[in-house]
Amino acid sequence: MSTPVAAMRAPGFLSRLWRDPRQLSLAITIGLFVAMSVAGGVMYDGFLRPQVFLNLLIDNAFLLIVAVGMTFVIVSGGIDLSVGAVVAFSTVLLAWLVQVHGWHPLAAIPLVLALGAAFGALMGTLIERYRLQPFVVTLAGMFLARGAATLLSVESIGIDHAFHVAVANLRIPLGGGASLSAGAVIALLVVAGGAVLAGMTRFGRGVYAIGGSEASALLMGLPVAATRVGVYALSGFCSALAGVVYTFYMLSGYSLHATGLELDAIAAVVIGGTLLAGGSGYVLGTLFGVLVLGLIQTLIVFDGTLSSWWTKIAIGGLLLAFCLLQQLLVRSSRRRAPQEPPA
Amino acid sequence: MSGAEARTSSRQVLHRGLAHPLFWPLLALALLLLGNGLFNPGFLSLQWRDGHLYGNLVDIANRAAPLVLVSLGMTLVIAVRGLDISVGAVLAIAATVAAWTIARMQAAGSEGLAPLFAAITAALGVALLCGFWNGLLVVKLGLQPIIATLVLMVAGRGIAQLVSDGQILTIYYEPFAFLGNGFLFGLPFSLFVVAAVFVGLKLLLDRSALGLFVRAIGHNPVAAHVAGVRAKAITWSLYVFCGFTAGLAGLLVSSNVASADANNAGQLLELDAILAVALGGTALAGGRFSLAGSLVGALIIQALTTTIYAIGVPPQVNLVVKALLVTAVLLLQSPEFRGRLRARLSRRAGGAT
Amino acid sequence: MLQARGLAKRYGATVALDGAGLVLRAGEIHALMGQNGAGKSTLIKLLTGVEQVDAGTIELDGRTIAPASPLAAQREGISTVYQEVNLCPNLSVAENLYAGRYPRRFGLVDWKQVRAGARALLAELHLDIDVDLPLAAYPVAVQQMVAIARALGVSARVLVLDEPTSSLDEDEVRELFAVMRRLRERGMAILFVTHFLDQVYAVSDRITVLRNGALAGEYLPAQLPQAALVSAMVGREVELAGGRDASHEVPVDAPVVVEARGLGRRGSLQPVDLQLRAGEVLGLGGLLGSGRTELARLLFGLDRADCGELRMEHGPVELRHPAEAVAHGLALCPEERKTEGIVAGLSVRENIVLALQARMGWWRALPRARQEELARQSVALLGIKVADIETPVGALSGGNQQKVVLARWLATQPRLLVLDEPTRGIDVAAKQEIMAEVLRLARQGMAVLFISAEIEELTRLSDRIAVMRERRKAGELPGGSDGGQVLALLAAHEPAVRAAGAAGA
Amino acid sequence: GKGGGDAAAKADAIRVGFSQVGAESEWRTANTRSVKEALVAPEFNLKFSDAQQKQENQIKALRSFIAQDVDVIAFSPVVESGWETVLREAKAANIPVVLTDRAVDVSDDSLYTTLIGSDFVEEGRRAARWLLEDSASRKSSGAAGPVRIVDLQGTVGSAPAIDRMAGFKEVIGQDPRFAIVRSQSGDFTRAKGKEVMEAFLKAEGRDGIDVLFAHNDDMAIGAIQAIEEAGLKPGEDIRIVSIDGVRGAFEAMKAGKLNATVECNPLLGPQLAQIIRDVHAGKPVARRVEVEEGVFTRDQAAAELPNRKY
Ligand SMILES: Nc1ncnc2c1ncn2[C@@H]1O[C@H](COP(=O)(O)OP(=O)(O)OP(=O)(O)O)[C@@H](O)[C@H]1O
Ligand SMILES: Nc1ncnc2c1ncn2[C@@H]1O[C@H](COP(=O)(O)OP(=O)(O)OP(=O)(O)O)[C@@H](O)[C@H]1O
Ligand SMILES: [Mg+2]
Ligand SMILES: [Mg+2]
Repeated sequence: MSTPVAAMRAPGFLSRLWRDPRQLSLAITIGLFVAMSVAGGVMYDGFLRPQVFLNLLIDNAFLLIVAVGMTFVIVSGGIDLSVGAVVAFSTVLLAWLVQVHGWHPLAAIPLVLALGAAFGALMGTLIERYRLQPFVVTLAGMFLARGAATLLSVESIGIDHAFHVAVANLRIPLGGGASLSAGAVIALLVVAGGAVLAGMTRFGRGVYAIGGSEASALLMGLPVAATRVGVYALSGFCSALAGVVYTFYMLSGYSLHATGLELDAIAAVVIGGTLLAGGSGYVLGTLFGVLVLGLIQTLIVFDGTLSSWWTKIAIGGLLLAFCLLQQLLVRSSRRRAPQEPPA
Repeated sequence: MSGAEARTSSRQVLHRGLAHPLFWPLLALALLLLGNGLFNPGFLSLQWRDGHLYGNLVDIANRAAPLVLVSLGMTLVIAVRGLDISVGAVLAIAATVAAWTIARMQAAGSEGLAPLFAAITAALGVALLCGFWNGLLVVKLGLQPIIATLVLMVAGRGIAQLVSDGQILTIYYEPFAFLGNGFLFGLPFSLFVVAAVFVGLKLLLDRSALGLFVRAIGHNPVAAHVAGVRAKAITWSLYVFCGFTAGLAGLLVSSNVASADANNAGQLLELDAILAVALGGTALAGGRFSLAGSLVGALIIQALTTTIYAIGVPPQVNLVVKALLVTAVLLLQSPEFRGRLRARLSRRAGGAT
Repeated sequence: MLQARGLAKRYGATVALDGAGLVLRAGEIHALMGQNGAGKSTLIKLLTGVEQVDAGTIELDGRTIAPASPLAAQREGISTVYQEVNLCPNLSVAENLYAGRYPRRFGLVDWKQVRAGARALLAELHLDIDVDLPLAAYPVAVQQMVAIARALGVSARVLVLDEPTSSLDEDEVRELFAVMRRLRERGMAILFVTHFLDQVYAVSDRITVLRNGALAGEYLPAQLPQAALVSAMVGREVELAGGRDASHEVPVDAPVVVEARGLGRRGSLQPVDLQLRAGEVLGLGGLLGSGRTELARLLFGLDRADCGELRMEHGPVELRHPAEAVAHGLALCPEERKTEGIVAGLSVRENIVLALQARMGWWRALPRARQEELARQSVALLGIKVADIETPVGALSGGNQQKVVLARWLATQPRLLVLDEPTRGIDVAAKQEIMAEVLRLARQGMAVLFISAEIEELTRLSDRIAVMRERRKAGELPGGSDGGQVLALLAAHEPAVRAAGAAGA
Repeated sequence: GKGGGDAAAKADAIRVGFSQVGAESEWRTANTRSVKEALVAPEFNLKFSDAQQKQENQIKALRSFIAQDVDVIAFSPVVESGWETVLREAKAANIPVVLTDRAVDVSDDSLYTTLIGSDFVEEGRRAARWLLEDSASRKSSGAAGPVRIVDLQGTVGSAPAIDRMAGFKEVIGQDPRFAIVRSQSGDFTRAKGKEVMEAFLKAEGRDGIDVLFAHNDDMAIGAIQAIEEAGLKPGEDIRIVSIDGVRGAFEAMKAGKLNATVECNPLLGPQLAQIIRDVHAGKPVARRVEVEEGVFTRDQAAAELPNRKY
């Protein structure tokens, strides 16, 4: 074969990163996150304190968990709009069981998690079996879950079970006065688990295959139907888990919790470099997508001078600036790369 | 013999009707309305009152008008593999700009119809600009549609509130009220707006080659590009058009309640619009689309809402009812579901005999 | 070993198969032949569980089987390469080779072993590429090789290959055949489909011919001359060969339609000079990856040149978009049919009028009657096998899809027609008719740039031959040159990797 | 920037972190404006944060305030429960917390210093009491059967919607002459208020509704349009009472289309500023500070309208 073929052999990680657009964009995302943090540090006092960054994890733990589940769904070529509602339903159900019916949280949590997974699996089954569009099925799921939450309780239910309060107030000290909450630790574990699941298991790789080409996945003999249902079940499970973490965060169950969370989760996943069309993305990217969203909010709070409407405009503007820089950097570096794969 | 012939031909007609993509959405709509009529006999009645038609059906059509408009724009954007989740914000911007313009013109002492035309021009102009912006981000800068339009969705309401200074702008100007509240030949004027846009669009897509190009781009953008279709320009203009429909909807909404609420106008409109598009049989992955389907889809959604109000369920049950009805409509439309249902029914019937 | 009888399959109104059958014995290479749309791929889909039979039986080792899914077929020991490359473009090459049967350690995928295994598998085909890059980064030919490697990797008893060689170069084909022969020695039964008669004779032990969805006969290659094989496929006497009228000379004063001066693009093509006159067929030869496709894309404005200029009759032109190329009367029948050619969701009619309509602009639509007329003409002219011009192109057989793409460009009546491997997957008889038609159009004043991997085809049809090597133009040969001369140009400087591979074969 | 000329002036300013719910209504906007106008430099250094109507955003903002080590935290809680953890963190950091607008539900009362604001339940009660009085004075008209009330609720699950409903029912429920015949959410917006009222009118018929109780003025304004379009006279054929007391409501009352509005005063900025001063200076403050509010009716509207700032 001719010389270009020889050039296509990648000797090391760096050159592979350079050529593989997916890993490259992940690196760029991380780089931009760091740059944005430094900019914040220059502009605002106390911005670079470790606790500020730990707060990103503490305050976004539930979003992170939901986004990990969402990453699988989006990589498989689908979408799950029900996540925010499932979070809300889980908080209400958990609070209702604990407060109204006197269950021990440790008994209620497994039930909540199982219900979340089952609900996801149900939506997955509808999508798979009846060829319905994920967008509308999960939209109906969103109505249903939030509706069910309001049916259980219209009002916010505070949780004061000793166990729950203890977990909520648990802070894992990391030295220097900085600490991490239990929810954040769970979220990090979910990220790690998600990364392993996506990268190292048959299920995970099946998800990528389906997202790349469902027809091919079928012809390759992959269990497409089971994987698809599994993806939505996983997302439902993650949402329920996020609901549980949410109750540790808020000590309450409320049907209006986590409104609009689905969009935040989708945005985080996409900012993290996952293609909405499916087939490509990293769980680690999602972690940074969530952190970027959190950082934008933190920047705005630290500024503290913006009116309500300028807040919205600033969020949009920062989001745009981030995505544009990401896009431009990825593009230009790909142009500089030795051989562009045919588009 | 002629009887048999008539029977076969009528069966053929039936078959063709069943195969028509609009059949199932229409059936869903009809069932909804009929169900309402059974529960509540007054529901389907129409009266002539004060020189115009009055009744729930008129309300449904009238209320659905903004959603229909936005769904039409959304249909085309989705047909070329795009998505526009900023429509609600664009609607709010257009509504606010219209109210603001009128207030300004009035303050400057302008009278007659001048404020009306100024408001329409300004609102639609801004809406077109919003669409242009979305197209720029998607087509030129290559952002994923959902993120590109998320920017305007988030920032758009901020911009609208900036214009209105956070107030709900009330419009004290009669001519403007005609757009969303007036009646022409006894029917709400907004229906004529919707009809004009729908018919115009349909003619444009069917009579020119645009429809072919849109479908080609949606099915395979690369192949369309290679074939010489100006895929990017077309995609871009469809985003502009989607912005335009959202602006038009903004005019109708603000005119209807004679005020512009930057924060709440068009809240969650994007979800309803996408739902309408999907209910109408358009593939969300692009390519296959149906304008008439989206129109019916939007009517289904509004009929659902009105149904919920009419049957008087407690508000906390609204969402559950809506979820169940939407799921039922979806299943009804799924050929796989009908196939399985038929198989099960015939098995049971077979077992019985 | 594998026996199929009386198979029938219909898709709606189309009868794809009716009374097809096949007997496949252990340790043989069996060629499945037939015209485009004869039902070869459908037969294979039935054997491998992609589709279910309407009627007929399939027996494996005397046992009736009815594979319900590709997975079930794989479990029965049938390994398949489908006609359209059916791998996941987003996954790495290594993953595509191992998806569904990853080696695992502690329940997790063992990537080390996957990579090593992938390299070993590809090495069997003498393919040395980075297995960690996504499949989409490679041209179709490589993807095809990967698909074959995947099928080989499954320890199967029956190997089914649907047009595996359509996008391969002669070298690759040789590698593949070597592997197939080795497998045959091990007692594997191999069924393969191709439209290249030489290949059939080179490797197969037995030939089954399908015609119009029915079994036309089973033959031994030694007893069946090429002409008879073609007749069996077509169902009537067909005269082979033909081609360029050797005495034909393109007039020196024929207007230059297109001229490239130092046209190039950093990283993909060194500056190239090229001239095409009206009425001329210029062949473009070269090995896989030599830059022919890149040149075609530059000429058509699909990629932007960053040096040199392109001149047409009325002076220099700058092409920023295919639409401008189309407006200038250029046409490109692209190499990658599935991604760049057909619009699978649109009907045959719509696909055929697409480029013409694009040239006319979006405002003036071709009248429906004219569209139908055009589509019907094309269907008749190119022998596209389709019941109704409103059928979605995705439902056509591979070869017929290719014909539709060709028809699309012929409909624009271009000044310059660039054909990048246009006859891939098209049966012998149709190929001949199509090339005759192209020659006829050329004689009426159209210029043709004809890219082909088949040297024989190039020499037979071209008035002049340009040869590409390592992303630059290696030279030009006058009409009537023979294959040896082309090979000489191609072979200069053959890199070591390939040479070693060829020696091993 | 970190430095800057005003740094010196700001050095001894009281650093206040204020977390607002959002800008979802005119009432809220007026509230924000009042707070911002009261907490100005050089005396205060205000960190303002808008939560876009989400509790989790408020909590994030509070955490940020704690990380920035502000002197006083003030916020309008979206809902009552869910504040325990973050308030504990504030307490641990020794930052006093002032609630505006409504209370929170915590096990430990020392988690916040004081509450300044209105009482949604009481507003509901006031609306009901006005209705009782109004019907008493109209008794002469002598309609047969119970007074039929329709209820336009706020966003399902939102605190004002729940509390105003509760207060209203508490008073109305004691009187058998009244019946709430329909109740539906209008999401606190004019457009929804109008849409739901249209449906009510169709479902109950023109004569089926005597009174409309709207959980805020905006829904009432929308409903008024629906009533007019149905050919009825708002304020006469259907009596209307709503809550908030925004400018639009006074205009409607002046035009005779709205009967009464229960004021819910958003202008608590000056009172808040005073409390913050006291808290910062370590002076004792009352656990609960009421805001002045009243009920306005049609006859007061014309006089009051010019005084309305929002
Ligand atoms: N999914 C489908 N829907 C409708 N018709 C189909 C479908 N698949 C195949 N056909 C029809 O079945 C016939 C046989 O197709 P098949 O793909 O088996 O041909 P083939 O022999 O493989 O041809 P080629 O050499 O071009 O690949 C064709 O007429 C084709 O149009
Ligand atoms: N066998 C191969 N292995 C690895 N990379 C290859 C191989 N063949 C081609 N490529 C790469 O694919 C890209 C496209 O090559 P291109 O298609 O232009 O070549 P070509 O001359 O048109 O060959 P052909 O059309 O026969 O595939 C180039 O980047 C080339 O390096
Ligand atoms: Mg085939
Ligand atoms: Mg090529």
